[in-house]
Amino acid sequence: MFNFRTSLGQAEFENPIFTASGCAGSGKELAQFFDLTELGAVVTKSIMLKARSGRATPRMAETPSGMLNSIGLQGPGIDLFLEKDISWLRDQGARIVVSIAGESVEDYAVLARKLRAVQGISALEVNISCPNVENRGQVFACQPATARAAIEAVRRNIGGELPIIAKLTPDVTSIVEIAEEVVAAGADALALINTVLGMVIDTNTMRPKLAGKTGGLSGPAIRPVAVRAIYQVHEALPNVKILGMGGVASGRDAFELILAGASAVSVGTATFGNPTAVIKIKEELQTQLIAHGFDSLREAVGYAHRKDGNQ
Amino acid sequence: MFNFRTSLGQAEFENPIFTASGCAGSGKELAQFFDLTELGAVVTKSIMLKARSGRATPRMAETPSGMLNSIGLQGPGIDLFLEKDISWLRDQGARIVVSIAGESVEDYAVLARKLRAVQGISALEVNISCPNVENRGQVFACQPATARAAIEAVRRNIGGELPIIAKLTPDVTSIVEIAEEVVAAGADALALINTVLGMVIDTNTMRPKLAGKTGGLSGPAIRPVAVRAIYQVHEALPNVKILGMGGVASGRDAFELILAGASAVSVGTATFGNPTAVIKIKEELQTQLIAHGFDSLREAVGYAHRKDGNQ
Amino acid sequence: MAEIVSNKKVGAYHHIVFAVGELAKFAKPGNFVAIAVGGESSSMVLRRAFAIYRAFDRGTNGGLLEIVVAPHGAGSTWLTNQSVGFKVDLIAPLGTAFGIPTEPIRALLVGGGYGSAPLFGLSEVLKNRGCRVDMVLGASTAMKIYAPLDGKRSVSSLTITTEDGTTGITGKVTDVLPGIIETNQIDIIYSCGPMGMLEAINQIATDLGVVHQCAVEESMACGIGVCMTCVLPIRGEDGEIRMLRSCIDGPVVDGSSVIWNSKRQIPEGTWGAN
Amino acid sequence: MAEIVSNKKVGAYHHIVFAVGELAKFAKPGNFVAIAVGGESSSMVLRRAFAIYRAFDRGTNGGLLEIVVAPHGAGSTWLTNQSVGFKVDLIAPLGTAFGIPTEPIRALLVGGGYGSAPLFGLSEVLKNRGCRVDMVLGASTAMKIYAPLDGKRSVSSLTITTEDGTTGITGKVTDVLPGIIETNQIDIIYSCGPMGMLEAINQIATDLGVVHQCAVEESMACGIGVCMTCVLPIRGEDGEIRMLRSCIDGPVVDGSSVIWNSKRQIPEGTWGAN
Ligand SMILES: Cc1cc2nc3c(=O)[nH]c(=O)nc-3n(C[C@H](O)[C@H](O)[C@H](O)COP(=O)(O)OP(=O)(O)OC[C@H]3O[C@@H](n4cnc5c(N)ncnc54)[C@H](O)[C@@H]3O)c2cc1C
Ligand SMILES: Cc1cc2nc3c(=O)[nH]c(=O)nc-3n(C[C@H](O)[C@H](O)[C@H](O)COP(=O)(O)OP(=O)(O)OC[C@H]3O[C@@H](n4cnc5c(N)ncnc54)[C@H](O)[C@@H]3O)c2cc1C
Ligand SMILES: Cc1cc2nc3c(=O)[nH]c(=O)nc-3n(C[C@H](O)[C@H](O)[C@H](O)COP(=O)(O)O)c2cc1C
Ligand SMILES: Cc1cc2nc3c(=O)[nH]c(=O)nc-3n(C[C@H](O)[C@H](O)[C@H](O)COP(=O)(O)O)c2cc1C
Ligand code: FES
Ligand code: FES
Repeated sequence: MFNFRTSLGQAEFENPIFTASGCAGSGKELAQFFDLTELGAVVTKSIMLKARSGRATPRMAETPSGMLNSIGLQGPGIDLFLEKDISWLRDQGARIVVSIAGESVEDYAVLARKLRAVQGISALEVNISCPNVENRGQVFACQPATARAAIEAVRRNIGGELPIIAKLTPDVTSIVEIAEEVVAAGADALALINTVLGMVIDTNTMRPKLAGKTGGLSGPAIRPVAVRAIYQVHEALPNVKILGMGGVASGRDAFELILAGASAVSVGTATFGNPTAVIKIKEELQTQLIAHGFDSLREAVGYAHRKDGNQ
Repeated sequence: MFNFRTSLGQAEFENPIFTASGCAGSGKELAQFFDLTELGAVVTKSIMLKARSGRATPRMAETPSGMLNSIGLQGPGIDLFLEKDISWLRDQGARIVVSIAGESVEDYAVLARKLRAVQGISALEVNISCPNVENRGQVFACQPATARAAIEAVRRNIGGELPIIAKLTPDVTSIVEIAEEVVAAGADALALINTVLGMVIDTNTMRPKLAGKTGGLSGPAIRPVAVRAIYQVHEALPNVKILGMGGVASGRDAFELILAGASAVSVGTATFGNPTAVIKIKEELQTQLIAHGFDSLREAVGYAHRKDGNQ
Repeated sequence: MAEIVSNKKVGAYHHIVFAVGELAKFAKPGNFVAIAVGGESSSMVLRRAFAIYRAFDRGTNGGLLEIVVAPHGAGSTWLTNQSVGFKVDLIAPLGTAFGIPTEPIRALLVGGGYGSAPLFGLSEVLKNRGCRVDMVLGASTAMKIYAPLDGKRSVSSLTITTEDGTTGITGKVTDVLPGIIETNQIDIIYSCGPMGMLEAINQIATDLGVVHQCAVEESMACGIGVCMTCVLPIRGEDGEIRMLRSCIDGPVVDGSSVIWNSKRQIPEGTWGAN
Repeated sequence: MAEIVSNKKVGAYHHIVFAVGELAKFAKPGNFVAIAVGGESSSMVLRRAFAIYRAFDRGTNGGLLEIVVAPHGAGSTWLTNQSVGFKVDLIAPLGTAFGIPTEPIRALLVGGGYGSAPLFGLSEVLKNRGCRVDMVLGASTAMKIYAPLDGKRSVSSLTITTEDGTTGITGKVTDVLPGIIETNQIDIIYSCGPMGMLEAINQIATDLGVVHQCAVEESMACGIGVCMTCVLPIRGEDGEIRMLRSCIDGPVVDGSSVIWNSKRQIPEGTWGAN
């Protein structure tokens, strides 16, 4: 019997294919297409302390093999979210990873306190790729010190139960350095990678296409960047579990991230092109793993790092 | 009459479409397809002090809308290069931008001295996206201090004539910070962007596809990153001319980089798909500029930054 | 997968018919389809949305679904170039439909360019409910007026405007609307077309106190409500302005609830704006 | 742009013929073509290389160029799926050609899989020069032996090997080579196929003192010599090993000059290695 189970920190999952934060709505929208319990986990869109309108439109631009988005974390705020979305997901029997985002270290602390006693959550994904209003809008995940501060705030307030998955941006000089820092600050696992900062200029209007000017690049275009980041971090921190993401659109792609060192894989942009992409990817991945002779997912994690045989 | 002329530092060019370093061989190979004088300039592959075999193969992997390469700066070394390639290019009447790369600050200094008296060169492109053997293989362009040191070494040794174009990598937390540093160190213009660090794992062999494991991502996939980098740097340093590059495959794409702030545009990967891409792009760009009512290229440079009109 | 059973050029557009089986019976006027473009190794990762022009439920023979496509950029041009027999990846029906009155009232259908497409199916439904249906179609030029013969026959009056005067009245649809609304004592306007046109129609509807339902067109990444790219500010019944998804809370929305001309800015007072 | 005038499945392969006009007359056995794949909005940015199987210069009627394609990944599969009438973006001829002896010597042509394709054109040229031509083709299984009837007729002897024994002798081409070389007193071997096979053939050629020209197959990004991705280590006449481009210094190279089995490492002593 093939063993598809995986874990991130102390949390266990039936299979390694998750939705990506911000790419699965509240879960309800996808539940029309398949049963959410088929997923390793639903990762919710990053939730903030208060309700947010998000950025003005246009919020997206298609790019070669990818897209830019600047949603700006539109959402109802943590209280309404807990009241409505979480309870609905729990009722479906879905495994839930809650993604949180803050504008200040204090925000992260408060969010963690609000979540510590909530039932039915498997893990917290801490999105630190957001602008820090206390520090000239600099993104938390871009500097070791601010990345550390955000994760520490969550660690101190979450209690001992819920695993913390720190989500990092690839837009840094050394992602390994940031990874080491957040692990030292108490992250149990890492989510790699968030979108890559990009811009599209509309050559008709001759202005940035997005109202927010820059946006996050996602989709297959960035997969080589994701694989590189996962490989580098797994090489440096082989004992820290990684939730990989970035341009995964097939079982082959998920397998690639797993070989690089991911213990689970989130699917984002591919869902926009195909609402049932996650299910297709899960099935294709299992087929690939079995075809390559693996008895379990775990054996394949980081397999591309093996030293035996000729290089 | 439409004015297609442009300049980078003190160097003037008939038109803004250049080849990209490392993507046009020695010039001879492309000369079979068109006359090199049709180009704004030929940018040579980065030349080092001594002959280099480059990296082992495989050296490339195709990726969605892009490719990875790890050529490892294969080349004959500066002396043979000056003797053969430069004199040949000069005989063709081509405008020449020589790209140099070093493994140490001293290398850059020596290369600059060897080039200062060479006739027929329009500018130097200084590729500082190479590993610094004196600093644990850290890439020069990744740290302000090493980026500055390399450019200073060139500045001190080149004499007053030849404009220095510092070529930066996007793989940094703040490309504006590095840009400011190299301009302070004496760069006259900037080349943005070099490839993005990536990796592909071959899911058959279950190992990194490239012998060098990681490689540089180029092609349309990275265009949004290039546009963002150019836009950010032009916003911060509006008076510093930019040679833009990254995924340009059409006149529309070149126009996009110009609107973002590039005064000239290099074409790399597109030439691999189409040997005459540079010529096609040049013609399409001119058509686009005229269709948008520009009388000269210069008016379009950075036009996406304009403040008038509704945003 | 839906097979193309017909693909014909009509003026500036392509009228494309797909064999879609069962799902044709769920399609209502106003709904749209989302089609993957570019083929197997496409660099275009997002689907393109097209308003459903008509849908025929043909039981065991399988249903048909029709759209009208303007070749614009790479995605729509690719689609118009596909031949009969080619199978596309198509999701449908998506989004909200035009609200159908229970009373036999007087409706004015206003379409801009290919925006006329969903109005013909709507017109039939309205006629079946005993409504009087007048129609105004506008475009920049004659080639961009989409008004097939049988569609024309289904309405009580059809007025056409073109900006260059190549057919019908020279001008914009909004030039003729006030007159028609008054003459025919219109109760409700249904519209579909470019956002600028919808906004102008909405102004007239508001001024003349006519109900206005419009099908908006925002850039959509997913079409199914999961990405939040397609939002527009809409005032709810509670008076609160929220950024709602035009793919699932639309494309058909109440014109008077939309905060128009809000591209590139979040309207003041929107819920969650800061 | 070259129009597909025929596309037929032959065993595991597709035999595709293009109308290429004038350029057919420049094609020599060993040369290759580079074809853009995936269509207008393809996510595949690089061309695919295919050995020229045959080329016909037909004067004013325009020339024909033929290739044999194994559907492998996305690019080759796309190509095999294109229909007659479709126009592909094709550059040809590229690369070096097999060296043709001036004397009527005895040649052995060895092909692996689709590697047999360029050998048939070569065989004709050699026959016209008065050479005796023997041929050995090998593959994993019968379906992967490409040996059309008229091709077979052009050689003095044809030996086939398959690893699974579905046709010909069970085994590899290298199992039968020494015998054939000795029996037929072979002067020169021309080979085309997977790198592993070429290496094994080269060992035999070296051991038996036979000249060996082989067409190598390295991943190529540009095919025209500008990218340096396709290199392999080759010892020059001066004894120096250099990383040479297989697209312009190859694909046909002297087997004895290649430093074999050097994937993933630069051979020691290579010019510029450090
Ligand atoms: C609800 C809805 C209904 C539509 N109905 C029709 C229809 O019936 N007939 C028709 O021809 N077109 C219709 N469109 C527009 C269509 O979806 C495509 O956007 C348009 O064909 C341009 O796509 P492209 O690939 O050719 O252009 P590109 O410019 O290459 O598209 C790039 C991206 O921008 C988006 N985009 C470009 N133009 C528009 C636009 N006008 N509206 C929304 N997104 C845009 C595309 O969807 C794509 O993601 C509709 C759009 C929506 C949202
Ligand atoms: C000189 C030369 C001659 C060739 N002749 C033929 C021929 O006659 N018939 C034929 O079927 N194929 C031939 N090939 C291989 C062909 O070019 C393609 O590489 C192969 O069809 C796989 O492409 P793909 O897109 O299907 O696979 P993918 O795996 O999707 O290709 C991805 C990338 O890897 C490269 N790649 C994959 N496999 C190979 C390979 N075996 N050799 C080189 N590059 C590879 C591709 O070119 C592409 O850049 C030749 C290659 C070379 C270099
Ligand atoms: C529309 C959109 C919204 C996103 N929202 C969030 C978010 O709220 N929080 C977050 O951590 N990441 C967010 N992301 C990033 C994704 O979770 C993911 O890291 C990234 O898109 C790369 O994966 P992909 O290529 O599979 O999409 C968003 C991405 C997209 C495209
Ligand atoms: C095969 C290859 C070789 C390259 N060699 C060099 C080089 O020697 N020096 C350099 O500065 N950049 C080099 N580059 C980077 C290009 O000059 C260019 O910055 C990058 O590829 C982005 O442009 P593109 O997307 O148009 O290719 C190379 C790129 C490729 C693909
Ligand atoms: S298009 Fe994705 S939410 Fe509407
Ligand atoms: S394929 Fe580019 S140099 Fe040979």
